[in-house]
Amino acid sequence: MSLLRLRNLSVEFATTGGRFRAVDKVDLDVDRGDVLAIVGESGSGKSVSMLALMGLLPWTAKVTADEMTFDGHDLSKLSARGRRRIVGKDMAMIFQEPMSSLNPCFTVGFQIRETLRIHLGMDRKAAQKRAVELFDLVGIPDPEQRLKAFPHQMSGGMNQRVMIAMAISCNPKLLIADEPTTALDVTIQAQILDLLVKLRDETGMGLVLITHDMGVVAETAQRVSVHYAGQKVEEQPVRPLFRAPHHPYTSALLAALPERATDKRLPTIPGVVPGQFDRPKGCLFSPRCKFADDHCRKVPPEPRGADLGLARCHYPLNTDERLAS
Amino acid sequence: MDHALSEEVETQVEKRPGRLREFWFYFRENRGAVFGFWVFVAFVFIAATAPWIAPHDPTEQFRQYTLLPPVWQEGGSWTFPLGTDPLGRDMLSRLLNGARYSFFVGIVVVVVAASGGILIGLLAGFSPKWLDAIIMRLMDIILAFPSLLLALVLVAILGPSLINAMIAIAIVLQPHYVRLTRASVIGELNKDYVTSARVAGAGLWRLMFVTVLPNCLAPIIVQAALSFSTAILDAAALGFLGMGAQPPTPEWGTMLAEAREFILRAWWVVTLPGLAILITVLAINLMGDGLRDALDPKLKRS
Amino acid sequence: MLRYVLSRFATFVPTFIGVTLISFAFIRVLPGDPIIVMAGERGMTQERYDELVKQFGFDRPIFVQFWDYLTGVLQGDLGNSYVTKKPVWDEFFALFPATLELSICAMIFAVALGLPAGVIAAMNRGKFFDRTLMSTALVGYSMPIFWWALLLIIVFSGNLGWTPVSGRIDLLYYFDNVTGFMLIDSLLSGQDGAFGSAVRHLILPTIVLGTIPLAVIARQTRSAMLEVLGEDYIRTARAKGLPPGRINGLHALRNALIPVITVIGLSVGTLLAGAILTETIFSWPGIGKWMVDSIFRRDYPVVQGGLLLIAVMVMIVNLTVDLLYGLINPKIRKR
Amino acid sequence: MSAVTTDAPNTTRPQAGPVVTAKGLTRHYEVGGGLFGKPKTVRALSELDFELTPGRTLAVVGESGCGKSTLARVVTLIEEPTRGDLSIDGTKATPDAWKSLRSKVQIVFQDPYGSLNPRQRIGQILMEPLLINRPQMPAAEREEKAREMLRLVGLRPEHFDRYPHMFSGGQRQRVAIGRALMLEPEVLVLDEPVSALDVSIQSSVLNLLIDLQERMQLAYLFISHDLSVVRHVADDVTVMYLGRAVETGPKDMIFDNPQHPYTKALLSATPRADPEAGKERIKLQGELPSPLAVPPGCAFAPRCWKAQDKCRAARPLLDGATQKSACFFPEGDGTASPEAPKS
Repeated sequence: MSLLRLRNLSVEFATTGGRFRAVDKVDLDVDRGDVLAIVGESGSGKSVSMLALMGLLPWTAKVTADEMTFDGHDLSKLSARGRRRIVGKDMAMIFQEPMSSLNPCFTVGFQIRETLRIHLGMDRKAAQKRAVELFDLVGIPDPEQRLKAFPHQMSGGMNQRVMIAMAISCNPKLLIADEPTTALDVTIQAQILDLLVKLRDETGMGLVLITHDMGVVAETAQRVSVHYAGQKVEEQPVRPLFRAPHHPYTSALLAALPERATDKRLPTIPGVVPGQFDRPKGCLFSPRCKFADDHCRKVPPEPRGADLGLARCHYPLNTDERLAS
Repeated sequence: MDHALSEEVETQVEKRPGRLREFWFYFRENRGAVFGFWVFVAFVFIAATAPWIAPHDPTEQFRQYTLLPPVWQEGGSWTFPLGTDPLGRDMLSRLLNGARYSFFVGIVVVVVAASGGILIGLLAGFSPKWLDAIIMRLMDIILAFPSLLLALVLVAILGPSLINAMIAIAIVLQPHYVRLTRASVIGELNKDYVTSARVAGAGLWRLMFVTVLPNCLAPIIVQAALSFSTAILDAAALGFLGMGAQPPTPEWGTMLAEAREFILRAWWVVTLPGLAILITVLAINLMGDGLRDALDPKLKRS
Repeated sequence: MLRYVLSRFATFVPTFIGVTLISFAFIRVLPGDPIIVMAGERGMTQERYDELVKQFGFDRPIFVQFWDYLTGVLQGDLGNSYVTKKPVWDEFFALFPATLELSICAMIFAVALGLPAGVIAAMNRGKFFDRTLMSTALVGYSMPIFWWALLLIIVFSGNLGWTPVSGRIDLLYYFDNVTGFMLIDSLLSGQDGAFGSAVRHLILPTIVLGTIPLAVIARQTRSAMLEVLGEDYIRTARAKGLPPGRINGLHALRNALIPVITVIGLSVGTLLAGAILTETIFSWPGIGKWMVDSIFRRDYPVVQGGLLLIAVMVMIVNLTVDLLYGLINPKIRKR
Repeated sequence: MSAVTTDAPNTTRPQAGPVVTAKGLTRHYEVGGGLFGKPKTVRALSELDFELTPGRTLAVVGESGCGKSTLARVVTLIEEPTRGDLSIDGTKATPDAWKSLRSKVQIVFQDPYGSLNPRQRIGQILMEPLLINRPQMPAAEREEKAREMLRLVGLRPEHFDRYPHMFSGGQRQRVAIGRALMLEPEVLVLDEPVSALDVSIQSSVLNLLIDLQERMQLAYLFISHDLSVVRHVADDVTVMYLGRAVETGPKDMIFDNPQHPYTKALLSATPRADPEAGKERIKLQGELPSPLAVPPGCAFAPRCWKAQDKCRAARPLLDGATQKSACFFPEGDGTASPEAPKS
């Protein structure tokens, strides 16, 4: 039984122009020790599904799922209070903008001790001791002094380390990192990614990495779930995915990377991600897909078997290189 | 295909409504704002047509009918639907004509304060640090005086009249426009489209009025609505203190001042002018709130 | 932080000089001859006129006059009232406690009701409570307070007879002026019912004067809270599994207070403007009423001096608020 | 269309003299100060030399605070350099000459949302540079040119009267490129032109840029932090760290054989979209220093695994033939001290 199990998760937003489906029938499983990368471009709903899991969506969002279990708890049946006992403790999340994700009015020490006191009931002294340990663990030099600092007195990289320290403070079973390095410089990004993987190795927590950067995916993840326009279109272990993608979108996305180019002119994907008002009837990728035919445009495809990377496609690619496992 | 170098034409342009339609869409969502809008329209209509729709001349004194109560009260008469004041003048006619003065005050003050304030604010936003500092210090100095007090003193020196009251109120409101304009100019100046215009060679005047100013208008429009109502309130307050429009002008504040001594004897002479001020000001403020919601993208629902 | 304090003080000085210049210029530069005005309807002979011009120093160059005025101000000399012949400075500080007492009560009234109302409205955004509260606040914000005062007098003093119509205390009490604050002095006097009388006199003026600041604070608190509630760090706080009370009451409110403090500071100016109307209506013997009376009496030294001192008071309050702002905003405190 | 090869650009392209030459380009800012406390100097850009040649791309790479954006502002004549010479087309770019040089250098920004005036229609945006610089041109001709540009950057005629907010990020970037080309410049400064775009859109914008360069023989100054994009588009690369060039040279030499430790670290820190590459990463310690407090000696020394006392005392100068690097102990040099820490 997996740590996190999502079946048929959908999220709809009530907007002024009607209902907008940001996440569309997504299934996901994460185990302890897993590193799952969720990749997709803007509008793919990759963050929304995880925010829904954490209960962090605004009131305009409506979340539905056949199953949403975490560590044996059915999250959809849990009360707000019951969910709060899990969120921040067993299931933690860090975000893209470390500078604005910390409260500017409190010291980082206060913010990390607060988590420890609320979830673990530590007293001030124990919390302080643990906070120092945590800062050491995430590689913040001079922890006692840094705990007294305000977020605006530290760099983005340091603040992201603080966010990570806060997220792992209660030894979570699952850590969700939403574009954790997008706002950081390359050399700092490498440090943060190394830290996340190291912590996963040490604590055995599951790690969900939401990103748009295929390089980050290739170097960090074990398993990759590719999202497009709210749907999961493909899921494979990282090596076969890069070697033999089954969904035309994954394939096109990889081909469009400059570093995989064979020619000065890059292959492109025409068109844009469908928005609220121009959602196609059949396969969501069909208007941009070079393999699409009338069947694709009329009938929405269902996910194929695991041997075809669960690809939502009528005509999956690389069928002769089916996943062996 | 001869010209198009790049074949990947993204054909779709988002089907979003135009700016005005979008604005109206958001504005309409705020029911209070729409209500305020229609009340304001009625107010403007009354201001424009008061001499023709009022049953009597606002200054005509019907000596035999002093302090007549409104029609629904004992002793009321349809000749004077809202009663008469201590000098026997028709309340309804005076109230309708009062709208003209309030509207006049609001328009003139907003136009004078806004045009001056926007120009100075633009100048401050674009000028070198020292000039900017001088302008802003100057505005601080004006803001240090409570608005009504400054207006009162100005009027006391210039002599009590509606025109002088308007000048005084406009001077007092001006710094708000300066600050607002300067703040949004400085915000816009950091944006890349301004730099692009510079790289394209745009001169200072073009940058100020063509590139930057149109993008600063949203908060200024909201401020204009709010200062319209402030102007009406301040003018009425000056009138109430005897420093604004002078009797027998049927200005609402002045009417209140004249009626003060009858406060416990004839409720309508006190209540009605005040109610007129309140409703007008409230309608404009409602409209201002709606404008802000519709123009300020930060508060929009995504 | 020290640099912040110093830079705030540094802007105080030119503003002060500017304010002095303006209150000086109002009387001396704008059209209207104060001596003619002083003479009133009776008029005066040319000799008497020249004598007065010399006496007031109006024949000297204008900047010399300003310099004399500025140095006078710094020594607490604002000239004497034409009417009472007493120093303007003394009159101002004799009356100021009455205005201060009223303003403080009005501000407490406004903050005590406005802050919680704004927070609760923000937490119930779009619901019935929010709508009702914000509609009420908008009515309050649109209120012509001179009319509001009259309405309250009609109801509470006229119909119900609960509150007195004017003054600070019933005439039958008499005690020494110790602090100038009627609430404190009446307690110190130990006379039965004196305190109650003082309170009854204060209620209506406080409500009238506090109405607009109350509306402004409630609206500002709500919008500041709403803005803060959309920030990333509130999402972080929720992701930490904190209870909603802690998120709203600690994490959000602490940040929302920063703009609200600014607005409270700005409404001091509004408050003093409102005091002019309130004091006139309730015959409250404070500087607002004193100013209006002096304006009607064309008592120029009083108008000039009062204008200056009131502006300086506003500046001092703004400076205090700026410093307070620096204190509660760590981005300035810890730079 | 894809006849251009990246391997030997020198032989396939006509050799021409440089359009832009910069020598010792320096830009410092004074910040803070005011009434109390003395102002600090931000050394945003120090002593940079480079040339831009028609039909070629010079890429400038580096992390935040390395001076990339300042460089863009200096080259596009928005800011005057504190020291150093910048000449465009043989004319020295002093502020007096700015007006006449304006049309030679244009810029495309990173953020496609902030770089178009939201109150102007696409047509007005495209025509504005002509309106300002060629006021005598008849309106009809202006419009004709703008419409042609619309076609050239891959947009459709009906887009002419639309407002920017109706377009996607990629389309806006096309408009921004079109505006920059309206004056037929010789040099285009591209300040992170594809960083804000999704991968699938990024590739088509890059293609457009490559095509335009080929067709109009433009000189590109391509500023980016994304090494994989740089590797694709650049002919020459300059690596910057805290306002100074630490290494410069032809692209292939820089990528295949980096000399400066920072270049090496930067290359190894850039994630590669190949899970099977199995490469070793150089772990850089510490954070980027603030440009307000650039360390003495070699600015990279505090984070460098090879740094010795000499590095902290004196600043190494750019040195080398075609590939120049500013390091006392360049890579591949026998004198290298301790090995890079691998992770």
